[in-house]
Amino acid sequence: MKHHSAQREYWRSLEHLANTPEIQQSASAEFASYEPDGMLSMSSLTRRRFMKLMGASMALAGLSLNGCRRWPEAKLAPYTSTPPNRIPGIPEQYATMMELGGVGSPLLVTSYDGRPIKIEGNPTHPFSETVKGRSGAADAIAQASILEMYDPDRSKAVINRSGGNEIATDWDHFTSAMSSTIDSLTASPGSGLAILCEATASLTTTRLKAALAKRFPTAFYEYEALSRDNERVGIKSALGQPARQVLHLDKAAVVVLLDADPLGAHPAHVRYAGDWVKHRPNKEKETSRVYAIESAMTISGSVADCRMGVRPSRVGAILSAIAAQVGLAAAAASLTAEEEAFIKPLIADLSANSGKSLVAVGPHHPAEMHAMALAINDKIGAIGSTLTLLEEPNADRPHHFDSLADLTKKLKAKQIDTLVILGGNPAYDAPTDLDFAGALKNAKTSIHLSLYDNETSHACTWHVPRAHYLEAWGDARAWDGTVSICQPLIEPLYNGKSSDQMLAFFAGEPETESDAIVRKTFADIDDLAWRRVLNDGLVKDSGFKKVSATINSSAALPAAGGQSGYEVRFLQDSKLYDGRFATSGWLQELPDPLSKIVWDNAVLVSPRDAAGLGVGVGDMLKVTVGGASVEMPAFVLPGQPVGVIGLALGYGRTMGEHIGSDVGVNTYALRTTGAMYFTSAQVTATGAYYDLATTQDHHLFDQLGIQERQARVGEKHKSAEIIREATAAEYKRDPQLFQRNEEGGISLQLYEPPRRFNDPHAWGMAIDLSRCIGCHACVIACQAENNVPIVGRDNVLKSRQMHWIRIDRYFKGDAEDPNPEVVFQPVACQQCENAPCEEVCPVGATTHDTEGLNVMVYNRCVGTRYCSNNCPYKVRRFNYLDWHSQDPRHDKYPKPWLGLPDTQQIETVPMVERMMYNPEVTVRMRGVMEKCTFCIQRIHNTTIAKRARGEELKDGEIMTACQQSCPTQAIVFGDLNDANSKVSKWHQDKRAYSLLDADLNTKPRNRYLAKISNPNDEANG
Amino acid sequence: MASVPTTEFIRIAEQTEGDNTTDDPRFRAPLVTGGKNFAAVTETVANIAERPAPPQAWYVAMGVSLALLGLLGAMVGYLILTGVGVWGNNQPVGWAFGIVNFVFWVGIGHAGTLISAILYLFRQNWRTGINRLAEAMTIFAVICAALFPGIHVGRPWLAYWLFPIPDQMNLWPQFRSPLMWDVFAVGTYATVSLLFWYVGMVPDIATFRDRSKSKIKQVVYGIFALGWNGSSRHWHRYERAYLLLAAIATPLVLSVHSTVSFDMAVSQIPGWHTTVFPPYFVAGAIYGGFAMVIFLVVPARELFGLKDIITKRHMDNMAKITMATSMMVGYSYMTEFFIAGYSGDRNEAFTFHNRALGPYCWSWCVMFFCNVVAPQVLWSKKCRMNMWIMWVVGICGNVGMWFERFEIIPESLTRDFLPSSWHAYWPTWVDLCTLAGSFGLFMTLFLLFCRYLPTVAMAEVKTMLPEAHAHGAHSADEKRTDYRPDEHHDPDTDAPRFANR
Amino acid sequence: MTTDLKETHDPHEETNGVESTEPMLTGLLGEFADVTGVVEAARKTRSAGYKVWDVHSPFPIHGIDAVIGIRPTILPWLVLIGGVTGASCGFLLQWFCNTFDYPILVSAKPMLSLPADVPIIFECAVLFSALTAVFGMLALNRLPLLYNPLFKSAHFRRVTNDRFFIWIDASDAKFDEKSTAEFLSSAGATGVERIED
Amino acid sequence: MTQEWYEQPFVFPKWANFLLPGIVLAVVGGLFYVPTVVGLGASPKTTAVGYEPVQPVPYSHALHAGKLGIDCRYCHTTVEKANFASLPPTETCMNCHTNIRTESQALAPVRESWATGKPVEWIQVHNLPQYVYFSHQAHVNHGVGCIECHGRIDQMERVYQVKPLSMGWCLGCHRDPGPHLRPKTVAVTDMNWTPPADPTDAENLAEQLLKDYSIHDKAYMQSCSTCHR
Repeated sequence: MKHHSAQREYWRSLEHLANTPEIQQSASAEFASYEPDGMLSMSSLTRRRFMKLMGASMALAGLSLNGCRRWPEAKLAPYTSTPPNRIPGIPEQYATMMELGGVGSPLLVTSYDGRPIKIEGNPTHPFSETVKGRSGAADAIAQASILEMYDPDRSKAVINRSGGNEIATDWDHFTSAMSSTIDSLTASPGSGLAILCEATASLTTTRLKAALAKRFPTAFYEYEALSRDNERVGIKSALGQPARQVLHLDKAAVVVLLDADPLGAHPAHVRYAGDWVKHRPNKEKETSRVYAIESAMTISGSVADCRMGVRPSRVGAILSAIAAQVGLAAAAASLTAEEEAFIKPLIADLSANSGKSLVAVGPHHPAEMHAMALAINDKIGAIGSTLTLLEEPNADRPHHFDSLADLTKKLKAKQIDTLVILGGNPAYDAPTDLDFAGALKNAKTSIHLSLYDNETSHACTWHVPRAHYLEAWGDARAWDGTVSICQPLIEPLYNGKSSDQMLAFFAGEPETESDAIVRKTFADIDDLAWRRVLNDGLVKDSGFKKVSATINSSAALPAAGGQSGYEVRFLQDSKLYDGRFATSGWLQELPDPLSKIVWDNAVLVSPRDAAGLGVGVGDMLKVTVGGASVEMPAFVLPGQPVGVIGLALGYGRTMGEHIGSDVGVNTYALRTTGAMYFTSAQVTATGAYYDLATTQDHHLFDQLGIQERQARVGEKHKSAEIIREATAAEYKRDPQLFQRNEEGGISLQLYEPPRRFNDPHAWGMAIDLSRCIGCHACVIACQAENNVPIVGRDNVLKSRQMHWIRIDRYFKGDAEDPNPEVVFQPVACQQCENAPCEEVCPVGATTHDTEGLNVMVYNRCVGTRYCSNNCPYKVRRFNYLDWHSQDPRHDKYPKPWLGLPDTQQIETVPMVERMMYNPEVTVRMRGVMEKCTFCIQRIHNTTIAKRARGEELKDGEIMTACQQSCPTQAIVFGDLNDANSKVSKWHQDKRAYSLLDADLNTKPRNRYLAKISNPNDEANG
Repeated sequence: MASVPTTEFIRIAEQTEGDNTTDDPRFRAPLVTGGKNFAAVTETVANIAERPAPPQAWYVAMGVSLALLGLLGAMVGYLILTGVGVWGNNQPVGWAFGIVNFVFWVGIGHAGTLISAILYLFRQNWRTGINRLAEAMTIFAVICAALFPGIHVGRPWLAYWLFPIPDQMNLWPQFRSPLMWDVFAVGTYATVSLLFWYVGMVPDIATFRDRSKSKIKQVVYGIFALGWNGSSRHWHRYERAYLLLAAIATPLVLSVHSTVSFDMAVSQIPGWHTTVFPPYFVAGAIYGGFAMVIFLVVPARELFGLKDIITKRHMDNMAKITMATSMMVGYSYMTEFFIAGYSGDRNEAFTFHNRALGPYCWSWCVMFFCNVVAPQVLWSKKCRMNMWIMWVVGICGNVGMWFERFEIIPESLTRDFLPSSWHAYWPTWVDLCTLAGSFGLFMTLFLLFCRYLPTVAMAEVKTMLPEAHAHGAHSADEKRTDYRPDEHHDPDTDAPRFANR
Repeated sequence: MTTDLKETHDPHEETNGVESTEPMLTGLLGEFADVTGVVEAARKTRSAGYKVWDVHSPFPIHGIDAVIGIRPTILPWLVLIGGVTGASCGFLLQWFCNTFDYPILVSAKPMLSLPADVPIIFECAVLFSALTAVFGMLALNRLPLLYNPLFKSAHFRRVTNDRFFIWIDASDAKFDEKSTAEFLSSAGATGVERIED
Repeated sequence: MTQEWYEQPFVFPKWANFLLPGIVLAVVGGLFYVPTVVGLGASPKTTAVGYEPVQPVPYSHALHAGKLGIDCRYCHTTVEKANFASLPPTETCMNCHTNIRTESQALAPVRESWATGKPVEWIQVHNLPQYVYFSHQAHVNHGVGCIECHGRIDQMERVYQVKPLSMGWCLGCHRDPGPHLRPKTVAVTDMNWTPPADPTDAENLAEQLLKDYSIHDKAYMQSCSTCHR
């Protein structure tokens, strides 16, 4: 295909890319006439898409005027010839993979008529499956990447900045411009071509690098702002060869985490969460015990059974103390009384469970510690049982940080005149002392391939739009090395090129299209097998080899750092990762699991330090590290270690486009090669105030309120009105524990509703509080599935966020407790049988159906909001403004819409954004109430199809979006009529309880399973 | 003997310089002072409409009111074109200023019907001085109230779905919802109040008709007077109809605010779900209503020279009712707190604890001071006789009652069952301007009424005059302080009234 | 109206049409200065045996009904009927909408939730009876009646202010312009006026 | 009293007595008349029924479906497996028209589309609001004939809308599906099938079919979620 034709054909899907002639023909047929921006003109969509896309809003027009308006004349454009096995309107799913930080997460993408609309985990892949072959989990970031693909802010043209001024041009001009460069490179091989890429394990990339190196000498560099290379180097030093360790939390009865966050921040955290939960309360296994010693509040720490917050500089000491006590020749560091008290039972548990236990150290700690951790694991017999060592890809590559430092040095020395940067954003996230952006100017030609025209692009002479991973072929490897092919779902929306295409171009490869390039890498796979690979989304048995080598246990640690003053700890952001996802509205508005902050980062300080500094939430703090300093609002986070302040990286982008620019504060400003993860800092209050937007505990938190909240949530590990829980020991002692209410009696109701909603099914849900780790994957899943809009910071401050499912996070324990217990409680509509919302709706816009769903009929809603007032769970969401057409960044004083209200979205939401809407769900307009529907569209589409084929519905065939995305399967949905369905079993479980039902007799169809934790009383003091 | 009571009465009037508030059992206290006769009463009242130009103050007030009315229009336009999001409402607090103002205005609208209906049934003759003003106030307040439910919904252009109109969707309203009860209660109340007001006004419009010199006035008043000619037969049925209306309106006026209170009482939210609401709301409404009447009447009688018809005695009685109802309201507050504590329901108890001591305690204090503390000054007759103090108490009553609704509606919503969803509520500038604007609407209507319609029920007042009944049979009435001629029996034929002979 | 008038006839029955065009005498109007006067005169008129006559006053003179002999009105019965009709309409409406025509499942409540229907039943009862009371009264009074020969009299304009009138209709059997005029003045009328139509 | 009391007063003309009753009558009449007119005017029966846009190609269902008796599903292939009935790709037309009427002027757009690959842009006739999720497969597989919603397509030269497709109309069937069903033995596309003439037979058949197709009960059929999401 020639480029310009590729440009013009914009609307494609898998078969089209197969390049078979009839597809070619059909494709060009259907789309020949389209301009790249044709997506914005209605004619560029077929009638069905067109109607589906704007349908909701369009048609609301119909109803709002009571059907007295004939819809505008609508065109239907059929295929000229239908692609094989394509039924228009029936969604298709393709397996693909998203690579982040050199590790791929396996995905399954749902596509409607060539429009990818939803991302899920690949259920056939061991690193995302939660129910084999049925549902795969993907984390929030991976699921949100669909929004990134459609983002209208993505760069659409090649930009030439050489010569100071910006010239927008295209790939052809770029290639021709480059030819001279390439000639000079071939002419004088020494004249320095350098490639800086993101971490990747892609075989294709490796192949192309080799090819490129063959063509002319090229220096390759790799940089990740959040690198795990400390671990890599440490293991290498202990093992003699670099290796990657795979944890088996499902086999570990005792897990000791030293600043490690396998459930939250690990590349394989989806799999790890799934493993961890296998060892949580259930029939088969004893509940495991997780010890967390950490210098920040992490997801793993918040679900750990015993937790101790310490300064980062203390972790080393504690590690060596553990080493010494398990019998390694390590210098036993002196511990504080608290630390001693915490270690003692820990050691006891370790020795009691040798072979069934595991020690893990966070990636930001020095290599030596990882070496020592490995030695300990060896000692306690973890290796081979709870921990496997695998080969590392590109074994010889240097540490990311060294690599970048080296590159900068060379740039400053003018040894590089052509630098190609594939992705990444070093100008933004490189350590400040390197001044990478400055050094970049020394390169004669610098090319940045990137999704966005960002900070680095502006520092380069060329910017080339990058193809999103859903737009171009590629390959990547999961944490265990299993190879997957990244299948595109659609032709590049904005003429982007993949990094492989860029490399191939410089390597002078014959192939220019990404599919050909990738296929060449796997030339040894025949076409049939290839189809199989594409179908399964992985290449069987392609994982890394196991390594078995003797571990050198004589690791010594550097002296522990300073004990006084504040220590700053740089954190991987739970949503923006290293800042590259700052352009995603969904992620910006996704609450942080623990702080619940949206659209901002903050200085996380412990309550005690906050008292010391005399600040509260929102008071500005000045944090100074070395010469540099930033001013940020404080957030008082219970459980934050005393003396440690947490700073999330990834905010304060200056060129994050409309969504990402000027959100929060850029903390990279404090990050230097000397202190990439933690260092000592000065903190002072400036006296200024900034209103932090959080989705919970915002405003109004007077002493009275706090006391009441704590009273309702209950004491540590004790049941209370809202949260029922017990320790494993208690629960063993008294299994009936949760069948009784607080007063110890069994609550009975006077009024029995006259109707059971169970015909032909009785839909129900159950959520296990012991399983939920608060990762928020379900929130994004719901957002994508149900066309949930974002509202922007200003409106979150007004508490108008629209998420249909929220995760309530409660800290238990008194205010002074340095290690409070954390409880996560996902709350979506409880689908009450005796629903308080329904009886108060004057127009019957929310009613019950015969299967027990509390249905919300958007097109009947006039918006009295009475239902929301009367909902004790406050799960209903109201469209106070037309969120879809609202600017999430500035909407303090919305502009009046002159025209029929229901035309607002049609005329103001870019078509490309509407392409992402799920056609099976009505897009809500201004002024209507909405809420969780148990994904009624999934229920109905499945049941209708089943009935049409006359098949029986099997348990688990229908999954709600939240359930599907949950890595720990904390959410179960199904038919309560079927006594053997999982949900029925959970409803009957002795831990099951209904939220607020005892008080209000709402008879929710959703039940919670009480939380069981397994604390060690000694350790918790 | 005929002349004795008359001279007696005039002497009292002179002695007490128009203070007719004494309750001296020996004498009847006149309800019209200044020795006015029929013609004088007509003159006094008709003068307001007939004088070439109203007082300066009227123009000033009208200017301000029209400005506010314009503001209201702008705010409503902005709201409808943009979305309810321009208000401060949020996730837990679905109802705020919109409904607060609605309940506030409906409450105001209670005094009118109360005075014209309940006091009529109780034979409180002093009502005749003020009932017309109060009824007018009722109508206008209900108009203001009706505005808010309409605009507070998310899609106002569909608000008509709350009426049972057949449509192609075969859908009907859902009558279990208290909002539907509201639609009917408020609708009925508006209609009945309007009829009551108009029917009462017909004879007086006839008076205007017969006195007016300009042709337009004669035609316009003539049409609205319906050709009233004072026939005794007409008067007979007229009084019957009036009595029946009063009998019907009395339960109605009690039901309306009970129904409004159901909006909260029927729901589940702690602080809303309260059985004491209906009586509590009604007491509050009457209190607020009288406060508003005082607030309006004090300047009105000054401006339009109605002092002899809306006399000190009227003010005195109103002050007493205001104080009584304010104490009922105070009692309701206490009851709420007691029940909350006594119920042992954590959520309920916290809500009230939070109300008095939580983040919104300031508004609770304003409410409590204005509704319970301030009216206590009316124990002293000096204060009741001091129109400035009365006026200030009237203002307090309005402010207090507004804050009561604010306390009940948004404040309860800010903190319900799950602490995770607690959130503060703050109004936006649009909220505030809309509230101000609603006063503009109210005052505009009221000022127009004062200028062009009979502000006092002349015919009824005339029946209060001693010469309003045939001589020869006062003996029974001598000791009465207030009396109604219609309690006579026919002097000669001692047959009961309406007997067929 | 018929039940309403046994002994005396309503003079306006004859005058409220527009049939006659050329001026003809419709009756005599006697003006009185005060209540006592008019009541006494009314007594005399009645005992004098006039049947088609009426008293006009700025406000209801109490006892005058008995003096003239007006029988109680049937209005209350009409209002009762109105109220009952309203109540039943209120109930039927709700039953039809939520129980019969489109029974939608609402929070496990019975399709016919009587307690919830009470408020609207009540309000409808009130509304209907109020409307009946007002419009019933107007109908029985034959109002609105914008044209009325009485309005031709300048004196009569004070009937809404401070004067009282006795009207004796020409259709009365005993009516004779001369003697009736004398009778009125002898009864104490400050002035007698002949009203033509 | 002042002089003006003895001026000649204003008196309404006699006809004025009919003024107010007249107005009252007019208002009451209007209360019934206006809504009726508006209601009828706005009803889909008026706005939707009979909608018959001119199509780019004068394709005659009367000819193809009627005379030639081509089954609906030959072109609308997805009705039984998908929620909506797809339009035939140009390919389908060309299957025959590569050798039949290859010169016909009427078919020019089709041939052009086949040549250029540009789809023929048909104009939609039957159109539902987008918050209504009508599923062809749910109906077609349970004995609801095409004719029920589309009328005698096989007699239409140009397709037009026969039924109002309003919510009230949908509910009509959903509340009493029986009479609108046909036995499995009869093709849903059969335009000529009519239920038995004898009412009792028809009733029995309806009963039988409701069982055969296990049609949901009324409560389910008219609950909001059946059509809205």
